[in-house]
Order: sequence, then structure tokens, then C-alpha cells
Amino acid sequence: MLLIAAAWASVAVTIGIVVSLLAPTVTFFTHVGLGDFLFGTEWTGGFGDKFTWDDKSWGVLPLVVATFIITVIALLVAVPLGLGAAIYLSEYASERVRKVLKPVLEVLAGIPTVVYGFMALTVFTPILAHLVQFNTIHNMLSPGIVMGFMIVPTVASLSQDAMSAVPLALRQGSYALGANRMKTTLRVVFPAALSGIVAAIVLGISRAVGETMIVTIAAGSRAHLTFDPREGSQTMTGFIAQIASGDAPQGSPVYYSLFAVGALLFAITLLINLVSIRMVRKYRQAY
Amino acid sequence: MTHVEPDLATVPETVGVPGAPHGIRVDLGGREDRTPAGEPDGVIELRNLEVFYDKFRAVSGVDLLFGSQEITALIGPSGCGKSTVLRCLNRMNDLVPGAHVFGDVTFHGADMYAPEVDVIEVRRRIGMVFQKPNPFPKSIYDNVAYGPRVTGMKTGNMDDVVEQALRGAALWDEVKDKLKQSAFGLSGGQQQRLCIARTIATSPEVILMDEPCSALDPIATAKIEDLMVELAKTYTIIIVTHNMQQAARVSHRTAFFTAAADEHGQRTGRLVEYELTGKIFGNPADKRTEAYITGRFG
Amino acid sequence: MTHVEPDLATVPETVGVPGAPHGIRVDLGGREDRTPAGEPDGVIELRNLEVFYDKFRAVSGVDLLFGSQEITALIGPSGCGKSTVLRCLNRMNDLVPGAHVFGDVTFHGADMYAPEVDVIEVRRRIGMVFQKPNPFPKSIYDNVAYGPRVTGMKTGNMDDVVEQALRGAALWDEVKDKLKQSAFGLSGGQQQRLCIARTIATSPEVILMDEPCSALDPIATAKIEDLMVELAKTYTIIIVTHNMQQAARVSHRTAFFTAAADEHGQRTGRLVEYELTGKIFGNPADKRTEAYITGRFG
Amino acid sequence: MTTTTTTPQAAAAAESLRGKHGRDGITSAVFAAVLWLCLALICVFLFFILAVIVQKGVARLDLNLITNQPSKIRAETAGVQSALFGTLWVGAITGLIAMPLGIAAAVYLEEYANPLKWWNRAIELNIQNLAAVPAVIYGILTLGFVVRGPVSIGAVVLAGGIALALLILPVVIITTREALRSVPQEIRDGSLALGATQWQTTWRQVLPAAVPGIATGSILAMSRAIGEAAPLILVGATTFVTFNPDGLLSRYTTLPVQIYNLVPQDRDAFRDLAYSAILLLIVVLLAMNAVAIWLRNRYQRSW
Amino acid sequence: GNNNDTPAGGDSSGEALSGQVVVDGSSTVEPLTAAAGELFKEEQKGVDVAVGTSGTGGGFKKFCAGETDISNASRPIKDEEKKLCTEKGVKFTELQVANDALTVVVNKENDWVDCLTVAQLKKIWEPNSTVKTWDQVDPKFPKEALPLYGAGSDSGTFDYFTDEINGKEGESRTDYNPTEDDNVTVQGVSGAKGALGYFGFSYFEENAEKLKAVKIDGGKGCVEPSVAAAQDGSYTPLARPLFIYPSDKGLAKKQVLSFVEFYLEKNQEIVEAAKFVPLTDEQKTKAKAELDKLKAQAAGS
Ligand SMILES: Nc1ncnc2c1ncn2[C@@H]1O[C@H](COP(=O)(O)OP(=O)(O)OP(=O)(O)O)[C@@H](O)[C@H]1O
Ligand SMILES: Nc1ncnc2c1ncn2[C@@H]1O[C@H](COP(=O)(O)OP(=O)(O)OP(=O)(O)O)[C@@H](O)[C@H]1O
Ligand SMILES: [Mg+2]
Ligand SMILES: [Mg+2]
Ligand SMILES: O=P([O-])([O-])[O-]
Repeated sequence: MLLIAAAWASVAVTIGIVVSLLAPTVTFFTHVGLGDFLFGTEWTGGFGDKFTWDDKSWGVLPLVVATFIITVIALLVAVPLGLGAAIYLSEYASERVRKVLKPVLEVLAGIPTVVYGFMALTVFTPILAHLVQFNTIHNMLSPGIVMGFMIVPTVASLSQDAMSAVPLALRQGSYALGANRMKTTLRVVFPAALSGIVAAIVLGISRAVGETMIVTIAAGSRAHLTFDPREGSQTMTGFIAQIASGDAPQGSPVYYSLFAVGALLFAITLLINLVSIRMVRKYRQAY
Repeated sequence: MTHVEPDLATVPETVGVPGAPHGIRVDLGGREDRTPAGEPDGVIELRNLEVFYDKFRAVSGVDLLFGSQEITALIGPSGCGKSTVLRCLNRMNDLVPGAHVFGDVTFHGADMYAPEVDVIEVRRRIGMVFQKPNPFPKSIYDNVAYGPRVTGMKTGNMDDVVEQALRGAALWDEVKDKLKQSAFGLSGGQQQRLCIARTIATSPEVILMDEPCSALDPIATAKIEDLMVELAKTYTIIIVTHNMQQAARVSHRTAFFTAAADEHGQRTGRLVEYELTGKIFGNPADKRTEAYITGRFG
Repeated sequence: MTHVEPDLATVPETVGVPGAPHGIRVDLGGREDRTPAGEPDGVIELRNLEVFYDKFRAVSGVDLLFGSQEITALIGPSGCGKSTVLRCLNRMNDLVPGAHVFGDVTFHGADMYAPEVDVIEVRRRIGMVFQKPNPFPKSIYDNVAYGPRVTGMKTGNMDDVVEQALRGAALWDEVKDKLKQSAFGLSGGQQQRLCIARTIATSPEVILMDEPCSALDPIATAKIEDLMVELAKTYTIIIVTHNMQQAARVSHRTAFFTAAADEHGQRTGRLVEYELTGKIFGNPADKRTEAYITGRFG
Repeated sequence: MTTTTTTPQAAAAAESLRGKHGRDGITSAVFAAVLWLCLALICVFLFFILAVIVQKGVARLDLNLITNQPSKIRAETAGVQSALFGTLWVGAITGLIAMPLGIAAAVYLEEYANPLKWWNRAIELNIQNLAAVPAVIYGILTLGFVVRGPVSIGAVVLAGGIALALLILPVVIITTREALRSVPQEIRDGSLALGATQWQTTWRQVLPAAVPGIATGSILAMSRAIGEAAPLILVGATTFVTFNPDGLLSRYTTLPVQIYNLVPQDRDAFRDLAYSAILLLIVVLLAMNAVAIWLRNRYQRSW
Repeated sequence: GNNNDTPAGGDSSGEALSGQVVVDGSSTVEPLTAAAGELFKEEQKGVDVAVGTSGTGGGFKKFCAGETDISNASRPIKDEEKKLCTEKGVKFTELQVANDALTVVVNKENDWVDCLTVAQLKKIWEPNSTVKTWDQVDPKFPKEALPLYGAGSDSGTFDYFTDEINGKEGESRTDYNPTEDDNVTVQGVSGAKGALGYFGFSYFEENAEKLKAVKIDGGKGCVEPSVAAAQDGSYTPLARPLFIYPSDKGLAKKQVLSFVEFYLEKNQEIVEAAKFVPLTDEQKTKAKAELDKLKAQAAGS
């Protein structure tokens, strides 16, 4: 039946992803040891076919670290702002205010990431340069912050749903005991909604990890291991975009490395997401 | 929501009330003897209470004097404004968007709605128990300790406070070994008693209860009823109930409300009759009261 | 959900039932005279019905014979399996994931659960009306015409079919000028009658009703009750109700269910008593029935 | 209501009710202020971005923008017509693939699938996972299977549409299921009890009732797709194109891809053009969002 | 559209053509070919020229796979690439369309460097170079950080630069910011005081007010990059020719042949519009000869 086929299409897509990633990735690992890949600190994939298998420069750590740092910066922005907004919308705002503000948040989520990328590069990096000394115009701080704002709606909207789902009875119980709104929010509503809030944050993380244009444009394309957010470094998605748009010659080491990085990215987001689904499942029947 | 069917063996035998006009059998639980006579010694008084939800007048013209250390039952058909009146008594209506309260509500003679009144203090001193048990998703201990903590009460040892409250709610023996466990692990009746314990822990003077047994099975109901009678020695209790037998069993006085539509079809709740419980069930003065307690409507 | 308090003026006067043991007053609406005697002339028969939801046994051991052109009421406390039994009668339980039906359900003696039976045909011939009025988000006309259309009934003029059905449901006069308007514009009672009209339009033999009035006000309830009595001249009606007065007013026979917990705490619904309605309310054979109808539990 | 405090007893009671939680009130107010600040900051950021774009983009927001093709020579009158049309083409292809497929899958899962069967649960879990897969991965998939690989249609507009359709498919499925779920069970029961088949019930009752929800979700998903650049760069949207697509196998560029190329250009005139293109894209997206919100409010039903 | 190609043959002048010309390859040459495409479209409304920027190497990969009609290149085709094309049966012609001077740029505020020798550049760019600050290049320079921007490895610019400076094609340090997009270099260098980068001359000309070009000392003194210096060969070793490579299959389509003709005949006009370094007369003559050969070939087939 047609409907079943449509449902299976999603499975086909997954299989397609796995297949299209798997074979080249396996080839990659026949040349590069998994340990060298995962723990190597030098990445020269950006140099395309100039590099051979023997160069021993296939350590993905610089890309992973850059991804990690930018994600952390984004979360440092998105989590407090998103949760603050969510609490306000769920516990403080009137129905009317909520009706106006929610679409505003959605607009933030609807702005194309290319735009965010150029805003980071051409507007926010110069502004930040007044506060922080950058060596190059590419850095991880500016795209991290902008990305943080980009994922605010994801965090805020889902957390708000989770908090609004906390039964009114719990709030009333708290108020009836003489608690004020802040205490009711922080001590009753927030803990009760925690699983949903964590799931929202996790979804925000997977969006940050997978985001491409902002980092490609604003974080630069130099892959090097650094923990300094004032420096630019290429992320996993940035590498994929760079190589794919430069059209890596099929069969060259860098061609295979593209898929290896893609597979790693896929695995990471899958893991994050499975954890979040598990988390939501586990605490769903809390009340 | 599960609704539990009573185990018949535990339903207490009822006794006919002499003089009950149509033979409806109400159980006054042997408490007729305690029924105070005359005007109650008032803790909370309502005068000309009127409550609006936005433009909708939900109740109007209610005068009531709630007696100290008595159990007062508010009964009446659904939508007549019982819960609305109850929520006025500890200003829970403040939280309902669009709700406006007019008229006098006094607590020991002091205006409860005066601007300088601290609503937190009002709610601490006039506790409330809800229809569905609503324990917090915390441990049993933390549920009870919550009130004293958030109101910043100066308590000695919190452990003692929790124990006292749980004992007061006749729950201590059942939970003393699992205080750190989640309150959700308790049965419905235990949860409701936990909610009562939680309320007691803030040392209120008055406890409001809005259909506290309607989600419980008969055994749990019987336990809560016994508990109410016990609590009435210390606290003033005001209870909303749909179950007339319950009102008859536990309360000293009963207020009967109903809602009548005006010419525009607006239905406003009004107090019909407020009397000693024995009188309401035995010899109601109003035809509507009689129709209600004999089960012809509602 | 709004719950409407009855306008006292419209509640019909009740009459005492002679011999009712404790004086509870039920209104048999002057229909004692029509009460058929002895075994009903069966349309649907249940033998040893047992229903599981996954591993949970919801009802067990139910034997019932529903009389043709009679109104049979199923009463009992919440969760005793009334709705479950009712849904067996037109195989709506097929749609509940995990529901399994055992025992015999026969329609004019034919096994309703036999593999060759067309469930669509079963549902067309045994219509159902639900607790909450559930008109489709279409016009009044389309609501009524939906059944004949989807079942591909060979009807003459659809307009006639719609008019007939609406007349049958005593709704025609109220809606004849706005057939093309949305059914959501009708009042709750009108919506429920529309649902009945919708059911009639497929020319069923039996109409099942699951608490059809519990969301309605007393006036609308009275109209539906009158309609049921009228419909019983043509159709066989089986109604689940929480309102004992209603069962007493409209039904010819009443089946009382309750649920008892077994040693594992599993609560399974069982048929307690099935009798002529006058007998059930006047002189119940079972102590549990008596306790229920006198309002001591439920 | 202040006439009652007459007796000494009442005065004592009034005193006892007076505020003891003053400091508490201050922390509470600070907390509310912090929350408010969070929202304010978010709004400020949004309006700042919009203001920058409008300020820089409004200069070149003229008719040339949509009537002219991109140009390397005449920056001052260059337009982005090919990109606008490319976006429309890609958007249409995306919608035509993702919506029927997504809605069909959602109908199956919501109306037909037995949720107790492991394979249906697996599909469900799988869809949730797919929704979190990064867009570039869909780019790689399409590159490997459609642009090259088994299908090999090359870097054409159909391939771009397929990449974006795969990207939003899980979102469409999830939002459609949400919409179907919000159609009350009573509607289904009512229809089935009249003797309608499952398919008639779905097609004539459930789907029409869910249309507003489905439309809202799909529009939001489409607006996400239209703003995407990364997967299209992967599947080879060409950078300099001076013609509009005229078929499924035509080369193309889209607005986000064009913006990606325009913004860092050296000549100021090109950068102004880029900002106008951003403005154009955002106007398109905001219009889509507005339609979605309008649909939501207009057809929101309380059953 | 791609489905209404006009087959070549006969006299194409004056006839209205239609169809697509698909070009990919060097990002250096892209503006030039794009400008040619634009001007061509003024004469031939029905012909669409699509230009991509995969880099010279990337462009040849697609070209040899038969995906494109013309490949832009900022260096001559390599032997491996020739071999690949031969294997896939793609025949092609090399046509020089402009000159270029690879320009080394620094920040406007950089006031300490005016001229760099090839040896100094090598010190900066050679593989495993440890130069991180300017004083490591020359002690006279300040201790300013030296972020580097350069071409990505798929580009002809990278091949050419590494070949000329480091002595071997493709040999370079790897810890710089590689990019296929020269605008990123413009941004990067104009954004950091100590930054250095390199790209084609035309990019520099368009950004002359933002960047400063460094003179190059190739052994015969410091020479500033300029049109003249690029044409007369005095700008060594970084002056280079730019090419297009039409394939025979492509030229079999009338619109492609006509476009290539146009590209060479109107070369002066196109190069000026795109602000590139024009061909010398000698180079023009050579290109004309090639073109005539092609025309004859097309007429013959
Ligand atoms: N928050 C509210 N907003 C608007 N109207 C309300 C609100 N709460 C109650 N009402 C209306 O006020 C009237 C009285 O409601 P209330 O809940 O006090 O009745 P009740 O006697 O407690 O009924 P029940 O027995 O069903 O609980 C009803 O008509 C109800 O619809
Ligand atoms: N879909 C279902 N899945 C699992 N259990 C069910 C389901 N439907 C009903 N039950 C259970 O079966 C038992 C009988 O339910 P049923 O709805 O038939 O009772 P009822 O007598 O109609 O009650 P009420 O008066 O509340 O409608 C209850 O314990 C109920 O929880
Ligand atoms: Mg109430
Ligand atoms: Mg039921
Ligand atoms: O893009 P390139 O000209 O450097 O190959």
C-alpha cells in the first residue's frame, strides 16, 4: 500500500544516508587507523589531493574541537536566554503577550543561516573586536554567539511547551502553601518540566553541531587545534561544505575523508538524539 | 484518571434520620451531639460577596459566617459557584485571570483584601486541599517541607515539622520508612493525605478543601473523612463536596448554593440556605434544597 | 466542558414508586404500563462475554439478551465496563488497540464476530451515539447525508433521506432553514439530536447510546429522553447512563454492572443484576444494586 | 472594603496579615526582571539584525533586483532574478516531493499503523532521528545518489529540490502527525460507527479537519528549506547563472546561494545588492510565516 | 535550457542561437568568463552561460567527466589531467584569454613591509615553516602576528604559487587559512593588521583601497604588480597566463563555438569590463590562429 511505502521512505532515506556514508568511510579507514583519525591533532584535509594517505595528517580532533567550542559558546548564549524567555512566556506572560512573542521567536528561527553567517562576519566580529583582540577576522566567538541566538527559539519553544504541560494543579498547590510566583516556578514547575527542558537543550545542541553556513562563513577554513575562541578554526560541517563545494576528485584521500567526517557527524548527532529521546521517554509519565 | 469503585464491605451502614421528610438516609456519623447551636463563632466572614470572571457574574450576594473549629460544607449542583466562593477565602482567585471579587471577606474581622495585606501570609494561614491529589514531583519529605521552606517559616528541626505534619494527617506510620521516596509512589488516598500534611505543616488556622475525596475510592474516602473530623478539633475546615452523604456525615453546618439564570440567560450562583447540617438534611426550609438533596436534580 | 445546572422549573415532578424500599423516588414517566413481561424477544445476545485490554480483563462473564424495540439501560459505577460492553455490540472495540473480545455476540442469532461478517455492515445496522455530541465539521445536511453516502446506500432523493432523518430525530423544525450551515453552530442538545439523525439516516435496527445526555443541560436531556421513547417504537435502543433517574425514566430493562477486585487487585466488571427497570429500582435482588441506587457509592 | 477593622481583635488580625515577605518580594521582582531582560535581549538582537539588513538593503531594493539577472560588470543595476526563480523552482519541487510523501507517511503512522508493532515503532524513532540530522548530510546523500551515483542527473534544479525535500520530510511527517492527532477521536468514531471504512474516515473526515495544521507545519518546513544554502552548495547550485530555470534538468542558483556569493564581494555595489537580496529573501520567508500564523489563528478549532 | 542545443556547422553569424554553455573551474578566471557571458548574451539572447567556481583542478575533474563545455584555468592543464581527459574521450583546446599577476597583499595599516624577496616568501610559505610573527621573517620587522590567507589546494593559483615560491607544486605549509573564495582573503587581510595573503591581480585592483600590494623581488629588484609588468614579463616570478579549455564536444554545439569566438574577438572589451590584464598583440595573434583552426574544424565536421 502506498501509505506504508511513504512511511518506509523515511527508512530508505536513513539507509541511503548510511550506505552513502559507509562505503567510502570504510575505504578511508583501510588507509587511516581509527585511532589516528579520532585522536590525531593535525588535519590537512583542506589541502585536498595534495595530501596522500601517508601524510599522517588525518587527525579529526581539530575539527571536532572547533565544533565543540562553537557549540558550547552557542549554548552559553542559548540556554540562559532561551530558558529565561521560556519561563517568562510560560509562567509570567499573559495570553496576549504570548501570542505576540511566540511568532517573534519563530522569525528568529526562520532567518536563513547564510544571513546569520554574514551578520557574524561583517557585523558582530567588528563589534566584538572592540572588546576582544582577534588575530584574524575569523574566530569562533562571533559565530558561536550568533548561532546561540539562532537556536534560542528551539530551546525556548520546546522548554515552554514542557513547562506549560506541567499541570496547573501543581502550581495551585504551591501557591496555596504561600509560595510566590518565583518560588513556584523555580521549585515546582521547573523541576517538573526538567526532562522536556533537557530534551529541548539537546535538540539545540544537535542543531548547533550540524549548523554549516554560519561557521563556514565566520569561523574560517583553517583547521587547527585550538581552544582559544578568539581564533578561527574549521568545524566538521565547515570542512564538508568546503570540500564538497571545491569538488573533491573522486578516489583521492580527501574525497574519502569527506565521508569519514560526515559519518562521524552523523554518528554524533544520532547519539545526541538517541540520548534525548531516551530521556524524554524515561521521565514522560512523571505526572 | 481512574475512578475506583467502592468495596461494599467498607461502606459504613447508614442510619435513618428521624424526621427526614422523604426518608433519604443520611449518616451523621454520631456527631449530632457535637453540633453547635446558634450563630457560629466566626473565623471568616463573607458579606455580600460577588465574584466576576471578566463580565460573567459567577456568584452574587453571598453572606456567610464560618465557625471556628467547625466543619462547614458547601454543597450545590455543578457550576453554582462553590469552588469560586472557596477560592475567595484564601485569595486563590487572585491567580485566575479576569477574576474580580467584590464585597467583604474578613478574617478575624480584618479585611482580607486590604491593600496592605500580604497574600502569602493569607495563604499560609488559610491552607487549601484540592480535588485531585496534587503532590509535587518530589520526595514525600520535600513535599511536606516545601511550605515551611518557601514561606521562610522559622521552624526548629525540619524533621520534626515533617513528622508532626504527617502524624497530623494520619500518614506517618504508612510512610515513615520511605520519606525520601517520590510522592508519586503513594496511592491516591495517601497522596491526598500527604497534601493535607503539606498544608498542616505551614500551621494554618483554616483548611479549605475542594471536593477532596471525589477522586478517591470509598476506603480512602472514609479515612479522609475520619481525618477531617479529627482535624476539626484543631482547625477550622471548609469543604466543598458533591456527595451529600459526605456533607451529612462530617459537617456541622451546610451551605446550599444553586445557580439561577437571569433574564439574559446569565447564570449566577446564589446561597439558598445555610443551616446546621442536621436541619438541612432533616428539614430543609427551601424547596430547592429539598429537591437537590432528594436527588431530583444535580 | 461546561456542566449545566438544571432549571428547576423544567424538572418533571417525580412520583414515589410504591414498594421502593427506602423511599427513593424514581420517575418511571408513566411507562410502567408498557413494560414487557418475562424474557425479552432478543435482537442481540451476549453469552459469556469477556473483554481484555491487552492483559487487563475489563469485563467477564456477561450474559445479556437485549429486547427488540425496547430500551435497555446499562448502569453501574465508573469503570465497571458499561462502555466496554456497549462497544462490543457494534464491534467498535475492533478499533481499540489491544482490545480482545471473547464469548458469543449474536445478532438475530448470527455470530457477529464470525470471520465472514462485514464489520462495516454491522456498524451500519447497529448505530451508535456518543457521550459528547460529535458532529462532523460540515454542514448539517452533509452530516446527515454522510452515512448514506459512504455506505453507498441506494437511496432515492438524498434531500428526502435527510429530511426524514432530521424529522425522526425531532430536529427538522429547528434546522430546516439552515441545512447548509455548519453543525457547530447548533446547541449541545441540537448537536446530539443531529448525531441521532445521522445514525437514523443509515436505517439501523439498533441504536447504542453511551451516556448521550451527560454533556447536556436538563432541558436538552428531557428532549432526548422523549426522543428515545419515541424511537423505541421503531428501533432497539441500548443506553449507558450514569443517571439512575434517567434509566428509571426511560428504560424498560436495566442491567446493573459493578467491578470487583480479584486477589491480584485486578478489577473486572461483572453483571450483577438484569431485570425489568421497575423491579431494579423498586425491589433489587442484590445488596450491591440497592447500595448503588440509594446513592451510597458510585 | 476597609470598614471592618474596628475591634481590637480585628486590628490585631490585620496586623498579623501584614507583609512579612518584603525581601522575598524584591528577589521575586529581580527574577521577573531578569526573565524579561532575556526576552528583551532576544528581541533586540532580532530587531538589530533586521535593522541592519533593512538599512543596507533598502538602497538597492528596486525593480532591477527582480527584473535583472546577476551581472559581473554592472553591479549597480544587477539583479537576482535567476536566483529568485531558482528559489521558486526548488521550493516547488521540494513541496511537491516532501508534502505528499510526508503526509502519506504521517497518515499511515497515525491512522493505520499499530503502534505496538516493532517496525512501526522503529519507523517512528527513525523519523525523530532524521529530524535532527544536519542538512549537510542530506547534501552528501543527494550528491552520492542523485547528482552522481545511481541516478546521476547532475547538478540540476531537480537534484536541489530532492536534497531539500529529504531534509524537510521528517519535519513534515512530525507536524502532520501532530495535526492528525489533534483531530478528536470522536470524529473518527462517529464516522466509523456510521459504517464508513477506515479510508473513507481518513479521507473525508480526518484529513480535511487537519488541513490547517498540516498547512501551517508544511509552510514552516518549506520556509526552512527555502532559506537553506549548505545542502545546495553541496549538490552544486551554480554560482553565476544569468537565466531562469526552464525545466527540471536545468542548472540553477537560489537566493541563499547567491547571497553566499554576493556578500563578501569586493565592490560595495555588490554588497548592497547582497543585502537587498537578503531583504528579498527575508520578505519572502516572513510572508510565508505570516501565512502560517494566519492559518493557525484563522482555523484554530476548539473542538 | 539544455535541451535545445543548436548543433554547430555552417555559418553561425547573424543566426539566433539558443541553449546553454556550461563553464566551471578557476575562480580567478570566473569573473572574466562571466563578463564574457554577459556581453555575449547581449548579442545572443537565447544563449545562457552558467559559470561555476570549483577551482582549476576541480573544474578539470568535471570537464574530463564531460559535465562541462568549457573549463576555466589559471594554469596550464597538467599531464595527469590530460591523461584523465583522454581516458574519458574528452578532446580539448587550450586558449589563453588574459594575463594575470599573482599579487601578494597585506593590510593597509602595515607600514613596515613594502617589498618581499622570493626567499622571504619561501620562508613564510614553505612546508613546515614555523614563521608566526613578522620579526621571524626579518628582524627589522615588528613582532606582529602573521595570519596567512591563501588559495585552496584545488586552485590553479595554489599550484602556481607553490611551484614558483616553494619550488615544487603543491608544497606548502598547511597552517594557513585556505580558501577557494578570494573574497575571504580580502576580508581576512583587511581585517587583521599583520595579515598576508595572495590572489589574482584583478581582485587586488578592485580592492586597492582596502589592501596594499607588496612589491616582489625576483632577483632583479622590486617590481610592483601592474598591467604592464604582467604583460612584459618583468613581474617575475608571479606573472601568469589565464586560459579557457573548450572541449571538442562542447564546440560541436553552435552556441559554445559562437561564445568562444566572441570571447576572443571581443577580448579587449571583455578584459576591460572585468578589469583583467589584456593579452599582448603577440598572444592575440596566436589565439586568433587557434580559433581559425577550430572554426575550420567545426565547418569540416
Ligand atoms: N476561571 C474561570 N473563568 C471563567 N468562568 C469561570 C472560571 N471558573 C469558573 N467559572 C464559571 O463560574 C461558575 C461557577 O464555577 P465554579 O467552579 O465555582 O462552580 P462549582 O460549583 O465549583 O462547580 P463544580 O461542582 O462543577 O466544581 C461556572 O459557571 C463556571 O463556568
Ligand atoms: N482502551 C482501553 N485500554 C485499556 N483499558 C481500558 C480501555 N478502555 C477502558 N479500559 C478499562 O476498562 C475498564 C472498563 O472501562 P469502561 O470505559 O468500559 O467503563 P465504564 O463503565 O464505561 O466507565 P465510565 O462510567 O467511567 O465511562 C476500566 O478499568 C478502564 O480503565
Ligand atoms: Mg468546583
Ligand atoms: Mg463509559
Ligand atoms: O581558482 P583558481 O584560479 O585559483 O584555480
